[in-house]
Amino acid sequence: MQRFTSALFLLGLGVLIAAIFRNMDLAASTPIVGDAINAAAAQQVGAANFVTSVVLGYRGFDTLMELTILFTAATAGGLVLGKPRGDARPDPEAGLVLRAGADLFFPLLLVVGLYIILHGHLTPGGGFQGGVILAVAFFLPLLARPGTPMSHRAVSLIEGLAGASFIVIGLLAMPEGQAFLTPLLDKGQLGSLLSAGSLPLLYIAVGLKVGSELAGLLAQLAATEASD
Amino acid sequence: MNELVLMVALPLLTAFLLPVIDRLSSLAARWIGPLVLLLTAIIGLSAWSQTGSGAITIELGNFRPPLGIDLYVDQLALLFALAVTLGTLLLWPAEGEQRLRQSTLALLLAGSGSGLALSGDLFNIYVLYELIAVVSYGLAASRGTAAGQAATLRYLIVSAFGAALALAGIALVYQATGTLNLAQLAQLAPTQLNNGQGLAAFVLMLVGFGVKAELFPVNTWVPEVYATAPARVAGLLAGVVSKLALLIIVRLLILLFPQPEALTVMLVLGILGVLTGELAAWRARDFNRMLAFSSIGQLGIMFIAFSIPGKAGVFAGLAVALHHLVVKPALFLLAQRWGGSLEHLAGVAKGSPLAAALFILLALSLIGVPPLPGFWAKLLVMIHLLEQQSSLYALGAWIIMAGAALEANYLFRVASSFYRREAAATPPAAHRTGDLAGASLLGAALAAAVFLIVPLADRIEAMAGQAADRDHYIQTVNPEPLP
Amino acid sequence: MNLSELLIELLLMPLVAFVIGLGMVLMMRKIAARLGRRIGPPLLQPIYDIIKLYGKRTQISHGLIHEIGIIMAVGGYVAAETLLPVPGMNGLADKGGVITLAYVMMIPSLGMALGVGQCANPNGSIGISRALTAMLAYDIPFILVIFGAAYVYGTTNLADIIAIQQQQGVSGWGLMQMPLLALAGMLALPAVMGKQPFEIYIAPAEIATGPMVEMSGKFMGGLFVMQCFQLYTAGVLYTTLFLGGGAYWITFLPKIYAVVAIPMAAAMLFPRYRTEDVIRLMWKWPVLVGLMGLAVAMK
Amino acid sequence: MDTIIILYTGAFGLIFIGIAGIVLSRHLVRIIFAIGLLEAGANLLLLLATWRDGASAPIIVGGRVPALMADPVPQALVLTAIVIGVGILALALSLALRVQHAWGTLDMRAIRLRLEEEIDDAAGIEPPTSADAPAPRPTAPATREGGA
Amino acid sequence: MTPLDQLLLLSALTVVVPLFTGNRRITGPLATLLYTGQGLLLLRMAGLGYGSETPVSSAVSLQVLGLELHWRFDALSWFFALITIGAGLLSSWFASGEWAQRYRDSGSSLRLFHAALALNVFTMLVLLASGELLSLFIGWELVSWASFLMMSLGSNTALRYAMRYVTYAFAGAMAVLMGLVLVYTRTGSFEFQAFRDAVPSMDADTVWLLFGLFAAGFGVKMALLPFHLWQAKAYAETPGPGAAFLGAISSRMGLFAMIVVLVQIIGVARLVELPVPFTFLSGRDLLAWVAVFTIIFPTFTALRQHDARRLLAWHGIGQGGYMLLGILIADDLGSAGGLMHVFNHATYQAVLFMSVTAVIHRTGTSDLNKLGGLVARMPLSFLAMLIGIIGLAGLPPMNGFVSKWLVYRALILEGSPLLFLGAVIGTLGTILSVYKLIHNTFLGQLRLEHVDIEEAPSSMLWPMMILSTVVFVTGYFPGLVLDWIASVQAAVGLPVLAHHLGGVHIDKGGLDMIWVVSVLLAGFGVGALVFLSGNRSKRVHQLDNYAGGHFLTADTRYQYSDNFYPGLMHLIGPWYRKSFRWLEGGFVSTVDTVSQLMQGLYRHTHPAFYLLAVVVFALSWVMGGD
Repeated sequence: MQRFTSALFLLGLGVLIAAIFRNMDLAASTPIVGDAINAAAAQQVGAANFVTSVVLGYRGFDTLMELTILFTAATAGGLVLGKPRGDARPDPEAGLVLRAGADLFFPLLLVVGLYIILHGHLTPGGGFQGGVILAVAFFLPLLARPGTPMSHRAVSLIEGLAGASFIVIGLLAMPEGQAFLTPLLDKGQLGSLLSAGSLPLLYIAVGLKVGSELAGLLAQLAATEASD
Repeated sequence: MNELVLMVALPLLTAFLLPVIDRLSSLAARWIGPLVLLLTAIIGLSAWSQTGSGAITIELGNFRPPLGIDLYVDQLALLFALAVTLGTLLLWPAEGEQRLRQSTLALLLAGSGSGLALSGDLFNIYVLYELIAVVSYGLAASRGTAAGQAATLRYLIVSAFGAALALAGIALVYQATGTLNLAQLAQLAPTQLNNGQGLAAFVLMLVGFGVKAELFPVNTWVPEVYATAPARVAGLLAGVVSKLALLIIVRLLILLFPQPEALTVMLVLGILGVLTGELAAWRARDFNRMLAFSSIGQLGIMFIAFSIPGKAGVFAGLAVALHHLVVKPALFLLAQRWGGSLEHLAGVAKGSPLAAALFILLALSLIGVPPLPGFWAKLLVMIHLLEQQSSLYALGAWIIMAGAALEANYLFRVASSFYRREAAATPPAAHRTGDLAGASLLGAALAAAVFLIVPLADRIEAMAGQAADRDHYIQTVNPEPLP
Repeated sequence: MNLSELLIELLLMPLVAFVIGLGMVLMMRKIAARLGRRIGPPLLQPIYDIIKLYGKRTQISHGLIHEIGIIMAVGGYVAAETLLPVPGMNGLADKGGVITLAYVMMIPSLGMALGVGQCANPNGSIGISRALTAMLAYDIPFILVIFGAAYVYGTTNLADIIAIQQQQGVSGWGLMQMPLLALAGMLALPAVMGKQPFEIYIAPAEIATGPMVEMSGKFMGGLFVMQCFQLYTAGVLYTTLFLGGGAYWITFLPKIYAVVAIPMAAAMLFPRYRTEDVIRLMWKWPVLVGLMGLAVAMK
Repeated sequence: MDTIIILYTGAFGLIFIGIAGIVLSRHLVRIIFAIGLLEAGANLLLLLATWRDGASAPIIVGGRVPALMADPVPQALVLTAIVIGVGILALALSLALRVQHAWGTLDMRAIRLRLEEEIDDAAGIEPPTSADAPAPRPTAPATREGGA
Repeated sequence: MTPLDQLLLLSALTVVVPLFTGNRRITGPLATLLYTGQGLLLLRMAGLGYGSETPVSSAVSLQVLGLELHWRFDALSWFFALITIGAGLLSSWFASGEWAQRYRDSGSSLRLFHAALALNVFTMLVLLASGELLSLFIGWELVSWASFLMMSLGSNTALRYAMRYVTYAFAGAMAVLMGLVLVYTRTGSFEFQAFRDAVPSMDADTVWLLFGLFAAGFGVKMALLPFHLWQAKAYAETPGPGAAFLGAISSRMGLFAMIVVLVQIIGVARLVELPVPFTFLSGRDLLAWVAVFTIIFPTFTALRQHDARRLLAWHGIGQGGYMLLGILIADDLGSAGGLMHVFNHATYQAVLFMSVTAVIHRTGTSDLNKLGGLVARMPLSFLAMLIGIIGLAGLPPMNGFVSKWLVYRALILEGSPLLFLGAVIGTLGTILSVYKLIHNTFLGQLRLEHVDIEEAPSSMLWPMMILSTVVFVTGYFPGLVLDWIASVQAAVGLPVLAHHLGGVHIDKGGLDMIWVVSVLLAGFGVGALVFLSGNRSKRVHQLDNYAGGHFLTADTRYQYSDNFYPGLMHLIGPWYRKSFRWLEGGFVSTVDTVSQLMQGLYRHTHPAFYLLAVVVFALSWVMGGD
């Protein structure tokens, strides 16, 4: 009965979506803000990748909050999952292929991740993407050798300090009367590695933060899964 | 004014560093959170007087809006930022072995709540809303019981569903206007959002953000979560977080969607909320769920009030919201020990007379007995509802009245059972000093408001006037004109 | 009228009432006897009875209230008589009126009730319960009738009522103006007088155990005196309301005796009513007739 | 123009499927994934909001500025939204994991009944009983002893 | 500081003082002293009562939300305040001596009792002083909750009924609030004058709505049918002197508000113009009939009570009907009767409650089946009760007769036979009922366990005697009260009653109580002479009783008290159907069912469903416009 009603409502929703779609004036949409940013970003922020300019510059506050969400999710997850039970029986160790692959991939992933982070202001990619790769790099050995504990201390330290440094960089501008999250340092040559002021630093913080959060979350889930 | 950013940044910074600090000194970790909140509250208070004459914007990253994100600081926003900070401080939800994580979440709540109140960018609001949602999931589940986690999960599903729809609504707005800055949107709204698409976007955002504002009927999570979460958390959610979500909706209404259709949707849902909430509360058999349903009813009143067009609606709604902001947390502080079945509360006044007296004071104000502040708020709502000369608004007024009568019945059924001569077999434990002190503080504030009602009303009216003034918002932010 | 004349009137009126009341008691007993094919008592029998009762040696008092009750029973009627105009004497008619009279008439009942209550005799209590119930029964039609009369005449002053009727001769009588109300009053009258067949409250058949057993000597005498007044009051009131009252004693006396005699004679043919039956009876016909009468009278 | 219609159809379709998945499923994990789908749809909608045919990525490579650049804002927004989605997904799964461990079920109906029972239990409320009440409905399978 | 401010200040002080003096013996006398002070301050404004002074306003006024609140005293307020303070004074005196000792020893808080009493007086004064609709409402609510506090000091039963009261009272208050907000939206002001000016231009529907809201809201406090269920038990279970106070004046606040709004502002003339659809009645008739049913039903409910306090409390409800009825007649006689009955009722009802409390104080019970024969033990209490019941029953020579006479007379003049009949039926029922009260308490058989009890202590007797004197004297010289009534009538805008010390003189049959009472007393004198002319009687012991020739031993219970009127009950018993209780129960169970449904709504298995549903509904509504 309930499903039937739901299906009826879905039908109605479908019709409504179609109506919204039909009424939308697709041509009318002009990215007024986007175009303005495209025009001004190179000079205002100095990053060749305008998306990065937006992510860390124009909408840096969003990014900070987003990091906070990840952090919150990890904290809340930790709260929910609690401490894994001590008497948990670890999963059997993985096979040779996985172990060898993990060993092989670990440095590779590390390097790729860092590269992506550091070039975030120049090319597609950035702290988030790189951070995920870093997380995988650290999580892979965990899959291969379930017994080895990941250093929670280290993870939480990185997590905390990386997040804090993002804020601190943002705050640094304030004593000079500037607003929070104002890009600092010299903008440099557009397109070079050391350009766009403090953006790369922020991206490093983001990368580390994302990497550690994800790794931590995955590890926690895995540990809980194993403990039952 | 830049330092107001610290109201957001400092709690977040502390939260990030809390695990590190705990490593160094657990005593410091225990105290730094409240201290930081106190500090931010002082920062906020010191800025208070400057916002009286007019609102201010803070252009984050020194980017002129609409390119960058701005914080819009008017008295309303600052008040709510202060409310969330002080509320968190008062209802500091950290206890037990997960103290550290709970403190972290509490700091995050204060920071993100302040941010939400101040933010002047549509997408940023979405992000902050999600942030506060995640914080509340964590806090709601923090008791660690399976029931709490199941309730949180059910909450999460509705909330995430709603948030995704709100995101779709934001996409529709962006499609129509190409900007996300609220001030610029306000400029463009009369031409570009005054159509079906705009209203569809509003509905999606209303429902999405309404989940946290306990909007009927996406509030089914409320009784479950309030019954299973720690009482202080429930107090925070009901008292503070719900108002923040409401604040967003009100901002959207004022700036983006002044169409009568939008108001009517809110009015109807508000009426249904009052009706269902108060009726369900009438039959509730445990303290927490009674408070939960009553909170649904009260939020319904706020929705009704805010659906009155113009400054009057903002004024009336704000009065109810602020009143509830004081009363509900205090009640939940009492629920900390009285959380169980109502039958167990018989004769409890003998053991804890102060708590019983507080409950009565709060209940009196909640149902709107003069001269307590709740009465003035209700009176305002009633006057403005009936001034609309529309039968739907009048219906709202009648429903509010009937709801209040029901509420009087069930609240005083409980209150009078406190004074029954024969006590229950298993009376609840006495309140802890902290809970009682917090509740007393709020109660004292309520009582003090009786004597300060005249200046308070003037302040709130000024605040409402400022908040309801679209042009003031646009001029203050002064978005860069774009082709 | 000066004060001394009024005071004399006030003294005279109860006295006259008492004498006429004695005659009525005598008449009642005569009628009852005649209906029972007996001769009945001699002319002065009521006076003998009173003297005998007051002179008895054994007089049991159950306390002060017992005595005060009897005093109230007599005193209430004494006061009532001053409110009831008779030919030549208006008394306090303009200061009380018919409503006051109706309420003053309840005081003797209350006094008797108090006195009997003090006796602590369960049968006494039962009797009072019956008496008060009966009062509730007959007072409803009675009050209806009073209302109707007062409304139609436009005054509650009994002297005025008489004057109005006297002006127009027999056709101006209440009986002619509002026959239905007069009929209702007539139906209720026997009950107001508390005589057969509405005298269950004194339980005459169970005299050995009834409430009267506590009333010895002058207590009984007091009740006897009260009975005289009771008959007189009911008769005069009805006459005043419906039969044109009296301008002269010559016409007045026959009227009031007839008012008492006719319904009583008819009523004696009926067996005694139980309390419930009194209510049922009184609330049915007299009330119905009275309401109809009111409707007619008020148009 | 056709491309954009197809793309929009995809976005709305994802939203629709997501919603359908949420309301028609009873298994929590499915619902959680359906929410992911819905978010993907919403993200796509956001991306499409100012989509222009033929615009290039808003990156200056080697100092060459493209003639028509895509709007960088939605891209940044979507990036944020995705990360948010991940965070919520992770938390949802953690919760589901705990619930599954505690009660041995992820069926919405069973969870609802069990939840109510536990709340009443914790509050000390006797379940309402009546002589003519229907037979008790089957509750969630008992897992307290057989969970591990 | 006007005299009004001084009065209110002193009254507030009276609330505070008991909180400090606490449970000590001094609290009662101190409070009594303070009430005396209030009384003196009130007398400073006596010009109001005699119509020689313009209304006294308070120096305090507030401006909240752009609404002005101010307070003032006029003749109407003064008259009610006089009763209030008088009742407070005597109740507190009554509660000062031995009663306080006993109350304290039973573990109750004397501090709370006196504070609650003073709070009641204070809030009532605030209500009476209200100068516009908003302060009227505020005062109204304060009074409601103050009396709730007083009621909840009693037993569990009292608490339960106080709870019921809260429900009714608050629902009523909401109705009133709705009404005054409606007025505000029509007139833009809460001032009485603005409302009065706007009434002529309002259409019939609006006036009906306002009439209904105000009558229902204020009617709750007056316990008008069908909102009367809460009152009797709540008042009855309130601690003795508190019950006397509440019974005397508390409900009358509803009448006060009704006079202000329905008579003074809307005006009875306007109510007469409101037709009740499908009938030939008007709005005023409707309310008058409600008043008459309020007289009849509660009176006959009282007849069935076997607890003295409940019996009195039920009568209190019934007597309220006379007041309303009288005021609704709205001519000089009727309204004077209604207003005077407020005063009279307060006096005799307080006496009766005090007398019953004295009995409880000595015997420990107010159950009429467990009392009897106390007249010889507590003669003065008996006298007080006797005077009280004569007043309550409305028989001469007590003051209750005068006010009822005025009402009856007005009804005859107006020509409303059925209303008149209803009022009389109520009076007759009252006589039956009060006789039962006095018989079962003071007359009949003395119980063995009560053989040794003594007269009530002097702290109780004094207030009773004073009040009894007032009941008698104002019956003898009703002009004393009618002076005040006339100024009240002038203040309210009703026709003013021409009166003299003994009553009223009208061509068509007036009333002069001085003569009536004098001849009554003379009649009693004659009766006494007649009685004393007989042979000396012999006083027997109270326990020396025979029935049917058998000696009735004192240890055999033969007191005839339960089911005192079997004949009557045999007939009308089946008419007691508890219809109102049934009505209330039906309403409650409807709410319960709906509430259950609502809870079910919130217990949905899949909450996301609602989200979908509301999105679909809302979207289709807003899109439907295009």
